[in-house]
Amino acid sequence: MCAKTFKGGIHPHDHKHFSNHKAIEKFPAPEKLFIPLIQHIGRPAVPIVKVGDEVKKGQKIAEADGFVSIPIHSPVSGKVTKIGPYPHPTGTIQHAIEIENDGKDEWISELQDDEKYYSLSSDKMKECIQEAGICGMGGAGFPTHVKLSPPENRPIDTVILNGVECEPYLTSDHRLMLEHPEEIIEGLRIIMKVLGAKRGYIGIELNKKNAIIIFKQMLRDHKNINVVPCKLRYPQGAEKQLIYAATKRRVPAGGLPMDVGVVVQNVGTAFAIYEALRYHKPLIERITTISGAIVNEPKNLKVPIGTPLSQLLEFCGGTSEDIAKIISGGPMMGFALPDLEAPATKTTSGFVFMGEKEVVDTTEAPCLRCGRCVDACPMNLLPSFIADKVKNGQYEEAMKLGVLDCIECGSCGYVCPSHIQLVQWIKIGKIEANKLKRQDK
Amino acid sequence: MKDFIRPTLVLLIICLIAGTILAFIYQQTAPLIAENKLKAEEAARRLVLPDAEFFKPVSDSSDVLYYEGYNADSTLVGYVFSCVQYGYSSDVKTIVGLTPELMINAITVVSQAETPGLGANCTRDDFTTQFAGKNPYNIYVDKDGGVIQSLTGATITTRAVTNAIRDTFQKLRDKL
Amino acid sequence: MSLVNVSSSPHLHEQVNVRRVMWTVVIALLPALIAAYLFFGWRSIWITILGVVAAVGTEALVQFLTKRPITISDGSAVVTGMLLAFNLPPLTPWWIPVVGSIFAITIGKQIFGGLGYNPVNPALLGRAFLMASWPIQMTTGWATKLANAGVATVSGLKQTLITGGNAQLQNLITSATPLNLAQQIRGDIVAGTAGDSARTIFHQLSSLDYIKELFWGNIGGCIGEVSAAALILGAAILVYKHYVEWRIPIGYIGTVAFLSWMIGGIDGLFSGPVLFHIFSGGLILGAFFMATDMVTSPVTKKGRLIFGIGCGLLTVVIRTWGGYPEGVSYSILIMNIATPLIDKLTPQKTFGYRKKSNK
Amino acid sequence: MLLVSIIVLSVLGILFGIALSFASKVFHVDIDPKIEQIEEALPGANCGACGYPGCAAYAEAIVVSGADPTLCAPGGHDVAVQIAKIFGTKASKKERNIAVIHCQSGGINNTNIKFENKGIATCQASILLSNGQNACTYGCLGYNDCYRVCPFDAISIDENNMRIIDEDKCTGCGNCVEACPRDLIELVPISKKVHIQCMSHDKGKFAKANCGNNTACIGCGLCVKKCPVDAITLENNLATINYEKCVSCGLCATVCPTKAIEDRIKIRPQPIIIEENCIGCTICAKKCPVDAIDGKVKEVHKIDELKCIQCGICIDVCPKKAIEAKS
Amino acid sequence: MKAIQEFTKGIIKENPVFVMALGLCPTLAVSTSVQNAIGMGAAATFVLLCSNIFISLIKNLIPSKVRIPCFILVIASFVTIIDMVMEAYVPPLHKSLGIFIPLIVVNCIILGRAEAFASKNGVFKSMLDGLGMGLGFMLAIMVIALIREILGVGTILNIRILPASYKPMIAAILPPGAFITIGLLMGLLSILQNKKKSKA
Amino acid sequence: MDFSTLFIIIIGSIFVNNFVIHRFLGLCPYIGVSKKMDSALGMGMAVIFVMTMASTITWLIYTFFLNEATSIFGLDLTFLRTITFILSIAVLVQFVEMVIKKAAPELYKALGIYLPLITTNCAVLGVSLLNINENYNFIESIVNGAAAGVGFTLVLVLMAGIRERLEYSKVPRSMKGMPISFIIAGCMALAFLGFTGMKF
Repeated sequence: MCAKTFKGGIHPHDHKHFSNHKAIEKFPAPEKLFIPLIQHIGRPAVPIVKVGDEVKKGQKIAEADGFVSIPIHSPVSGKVTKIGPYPHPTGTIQHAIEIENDGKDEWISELQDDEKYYSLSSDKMKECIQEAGICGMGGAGFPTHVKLSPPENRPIDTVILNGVECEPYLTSDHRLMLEHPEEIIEGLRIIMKVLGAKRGYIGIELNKKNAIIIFKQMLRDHKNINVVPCKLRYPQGAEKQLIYAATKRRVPAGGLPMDVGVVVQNVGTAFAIYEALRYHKPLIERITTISGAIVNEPKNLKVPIGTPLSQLLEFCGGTSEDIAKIISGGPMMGFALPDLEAPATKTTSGFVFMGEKEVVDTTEAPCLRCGRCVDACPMNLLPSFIADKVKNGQYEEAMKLGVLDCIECGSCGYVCPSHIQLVQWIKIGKIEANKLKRQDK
Repeated sequence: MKDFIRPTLVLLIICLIAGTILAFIYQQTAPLIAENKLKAEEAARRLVLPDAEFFKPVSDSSDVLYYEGYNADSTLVGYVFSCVQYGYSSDVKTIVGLTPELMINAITVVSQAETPGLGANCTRDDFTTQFAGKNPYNIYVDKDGGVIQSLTGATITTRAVTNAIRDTFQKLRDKL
Repeated sequence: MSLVNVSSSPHLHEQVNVRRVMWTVVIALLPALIAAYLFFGWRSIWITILGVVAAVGTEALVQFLTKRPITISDGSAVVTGMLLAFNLPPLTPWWIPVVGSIFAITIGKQIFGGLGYNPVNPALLGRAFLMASWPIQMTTGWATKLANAGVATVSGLKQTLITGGNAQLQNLITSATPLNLAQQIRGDIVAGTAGDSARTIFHQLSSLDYIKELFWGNIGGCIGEVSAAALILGAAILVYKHYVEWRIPIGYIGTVAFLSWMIGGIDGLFSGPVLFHIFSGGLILGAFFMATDMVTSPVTKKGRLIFGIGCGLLTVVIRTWGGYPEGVSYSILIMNIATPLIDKLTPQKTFGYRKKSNK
Repeated sequence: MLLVSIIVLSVLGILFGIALSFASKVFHVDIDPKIEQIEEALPGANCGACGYPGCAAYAEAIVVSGADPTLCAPGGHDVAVQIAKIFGTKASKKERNIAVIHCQSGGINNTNIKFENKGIATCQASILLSNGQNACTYGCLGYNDCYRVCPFDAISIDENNMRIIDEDKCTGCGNCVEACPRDLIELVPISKKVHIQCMSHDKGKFAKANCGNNTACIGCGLCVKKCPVDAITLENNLATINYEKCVSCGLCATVCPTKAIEDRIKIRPQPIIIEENCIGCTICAKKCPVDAIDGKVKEVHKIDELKCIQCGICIDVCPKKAIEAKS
Repeated sequence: MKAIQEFTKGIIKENPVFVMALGLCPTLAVSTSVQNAIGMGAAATFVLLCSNIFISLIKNLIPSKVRIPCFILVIASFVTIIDMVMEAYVPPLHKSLGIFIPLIVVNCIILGRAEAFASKNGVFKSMLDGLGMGLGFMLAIMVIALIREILGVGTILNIRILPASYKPMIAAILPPGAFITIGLLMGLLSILQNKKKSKA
Repeated sequence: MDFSTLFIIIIGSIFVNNFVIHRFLGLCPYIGVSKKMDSALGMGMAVIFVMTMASTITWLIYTFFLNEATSIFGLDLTFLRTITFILSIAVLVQFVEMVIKKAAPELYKALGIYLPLITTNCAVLGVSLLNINENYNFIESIVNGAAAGVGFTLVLVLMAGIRERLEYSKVPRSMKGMPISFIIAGCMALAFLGFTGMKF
């Protein structure tokens, strides 16, 4: 198999054996759900229900606020009990709608089966996707309909489905690809139709050989869609790196994939798009991996959005020892959470639990200037220099060194022998650099 | 116009005063300085040829300058010549005294800027005395198979001194 | 539930830290030390221990006096002490490594704020200081296992000397390191003051027999530079562990090889003894253990290559025209000083960077 | 000899004199007269000790980019004073501001925490991680960003890990105000001595529970009622002092149930009226916030020491300096 | 300020070398031996004294445009005088100080004092200032020379004080030794000052 | 023209006998203007320019006015060399500064602001005097002046690089600033010792 890849990057242990053989289980809707109003990039959705309102499953409970925003639907039927601040899986506090499940599981309107979905016009498709509240499900959560509406001067010829899942521990995309390959391919075809793209790729890392084989078989009839086996290297799943591996095109610094005629979507998104078009089902649940060495029964769960983490962990049999770290998302880019209150959202691909032994000592030693971070950086930046500038408040210098081009993949922090928290420094630098940018304008 | 005159005038006056004073002091010190120079050279010559009372410079067309040393009775007691060669990091200038038999009487290194503690040790007596009594025509450093013990760690300086003496002497020998 | 830890991503980390890197370097240096013991005897180990103890002691003392956390266990002082001792003649007086280590740690490192801030490699600075202060002690005291053999252990070379009957050259050989010998002979040949036997000897330097001896280390030289084989073994550990990246050593050795071949010979251009230059005079030690010192070498990829090439260039220049037979430590020192400049002049192109043309 | 040397030098002198005065005329460039003045004041040795390339460059840097005027090593203090004079002492009579930290909880060591912060130990960085490790999302994070940015060593950290601002050293530059990501630091006129030491907008119960010192403002409003000059308002569960109105009487501090108000005046001297000086203008009586002064017009007034809160307003307002503080 | 303070300030409090970092070139270049240091110190003090006096005398006559050239002229004259005098009367010293005697002209201390002090103050004060600064310079250069000569040669004023078995640290009299010595001395001085401050 | 002589002069002045760290000339700007790489470079360029100009002018003055053998007066006026050299350098610098300021303000911003600092840079006077001492001819003098300037620039820029890097390091408080700069200079001097004894 001739695997593709990019320059730089690292080789962390993938820890996927905990859950990559576990079939997706359906998680029963809990008694109370906390649905954050912001689960995507862009403006938060605006609630259209009041405390005390009865809602049905699939009912729209919050409206998109503008173009770069998506609506939110209720994953259960029940009663709105509160709208207020609540912990968010990004480690912050965000407004959320609290819904008490009445256990009836009543849809607002029963699901249809629209077999002629592919013959819809692309505008109609887009509208449908927008109404279903779909955003990128890989992690960042960019509203999908926005991605599917490139400006006219940016023709898209290629769509890449991201099934790389390079983050250690996470297996949700992997399971999805194994269990729903047809749906994913259909999703990809819809995306390609919407964008008018000629070519499609599905990028899958070599540690998911069974998925690669399945897709190769399924794609025999689709000449314009190819599987791109990718070398095991982190961050293979980062947009720009995946585009380079699949097409050898380089997304310009500060630019978007559409600048080189490419759109990248997560496989989960493709699946959600398919469901939205065929069954008119809004995005109210997703596949989430609960994993970690200390989790008694690591699982891949189909989780209603808004389910608190504590319930998910309970479902997985709790932990065998005290939790030392809770990570929402993968361990390379995910957020450490202070407690188990946060709910799963549309972008939560997994939760990882670590015990005392696995937690990395983060005491910083002085920088040795060894350059390992430079070698590892997939964006070819100088992380240690940027961190040094940020440390000393020289944000303009940091900008000159390209702090805003950082994709925060964490490769530099992973290899640093001095355990310098390069990513956190860079995050600070980004915030300050953006402030400066705004001032200049 | 006034802007031009005043600065110029002030500058001029100061220059005038300075010129006068300097020239005056120069006239006072110049002979002394010249005398010092002569004295220093004389002293160096005397050091390598102590028997001599006075020296007579001998120069010919081949532009090699050497001195003949005479004692009080005006008998020739030896010759003095100076030689120079680039050592490790500077020109090393040596003054050599010869007996009338054309053997080395004594040498002294008068100017050098070699590494302190290494090449600069060539001015020390324990180095220079070993030249006494040697035949300048074929002196070599021990590393080159000769008899001159080289300064520890400073073969290059030793070579500079030795080879300078040899080379210059070889040029001079026919005239003596 | 007890309080959980929260930190920024990434939450995984490679099994690497400063301590591990430094102690690996120490381990990688051990083969060379063993080789030194085999060729020079106990004295070389004794000198090394003195250097290490003095370096570690000084580091602890300075950190204690300046009320900073004492970090001797990270192994960096051990590395400094070892590298310094490795650059000394085996029979040097006992106080040389001690004074050198004290200087290296205080002036070379702690005064700049300790590990990570020193602009030049402390061990090399210590050596340059010793070289300037006690040149005699630093340039004498070579030892070989075969007493008084020096370079002459090579049978062919010995034969040349006997048949050549050149006593002065024999003298020279027994007291010098191979490079010293090469430089002096070459100087004489270029100046035209040496006889044919000198030429023969110079040619012998590139003979396979002699290179073999050089490679295994049966020659006179500093403690650590003696055995190229042992050094390469140690370097292999570092390369395997990814603690050393190829650009500096390869750039360095490659440049030395090319330039010494080009101008290091006596029969005109492109006649120099390449292997002789590579395996002698601590080039391997310098290229893999000292030039690659992380703190004092450039961070950018292009910069590292330039750094290596610069070291090589200076080494050959000093070996060919300079006052010292061996240019490795000075060339690395000089390039250390240029490191910030190199870093500044070789910015990296961000992935996907394009000139603002298509807008 | 004498003559020639004089001539040589004189010729040079004339030549250069003309050249220079000519050049200064022809190549004259207008510059800020202040720069010229400062350049004049500087020693002109162009030694570079200030870090600028020469005196002219330094002078320009002082005027244009506000460089520190005390950098001249050869000129020393005298020159610094001169430069200050050139700038004209803008010594306005406005009162000096100092920084006040509105939190009593010293951060990591004595506040309740939610989790162990293993990230970068600065305040700026810690709020990126789940909004900081304190249970109180308004309180001091305790990583001393303010301490590090203070250019005058005016902030110190005491044994309880509290940051203390040295009123003498603080110049009110505002660096710490900017550095604090929780906006806990405010510049306050130095005469104001009573401060609310809490910024929590949480409801009383939570505020108190989250606060490591149990000294959070619980929004009870007692201080608002007590304040004689209506300087305190209660907004969103938090009492705030309007420093323009505040007279630093310290009454609020006495009633605060959680000791969230700090009164920095430890001993308030009892004011007494010097009877010979009192002209009975009644100003003091009108101004007294607690009506502790009695007296008719043009008669000597009296202070009721039982009522008096020793706020000192009367001392300040008396036009005849007839009221003094008794220690 | 009292007259005595004008004199003493240059020696410690405003020491031209350690505190103001002026006149570094000759300080480092000739401090290889105490003898040289004394010679250079004396020469510089002489020039400083004379130029300070002279400039404070003529300060009102000089137009600002040619101020620097005039001062330099005055200083250069005195430097040339001391140069010739030294060559005439102490030739060995003159030889070992070499190029650094004419270079006194560009010693920042002298021009600096002329500009900063003599051109603004009276004759007497300027004289004291010049003398103080000169002595401060001499003191500094001597301290450095003392350290370098003892370590680098083992002697003081060519008198051996360390035992002959002492192997002189030659680096001390080479350029690196000069830089490191003055660096460490400055550091030491600032430690002392910090201590003094924290006590006060 | 003997190119190898010129080559040796160039290498000698840049590396082997570097003006700053071997001859101790121009230390004040070396320590003072080495905080930032940009200003170091500007300063260096200005020094190269002035040194070359000064070498030219002083050589002419010396040859045609002062040296007995070649002078138009036929008199030995060498004792005037210090005063004439420094005067012409000072005036030259001031003149050039004024011209650039008027004629090319952009250039002035980049380069000219460093000019006044150069008057008292002893490296400039030093190179003029050394040219005379070494008996360089006209071309050699100019080349030597330029090379010395390049050598100065080189170490200045290298120094600035290291100092920029060290700006936020954990250098002990008492060593910060000047003292550590001297230590760095010492390290550079030790490294540059590698060039000593270079022969071609």
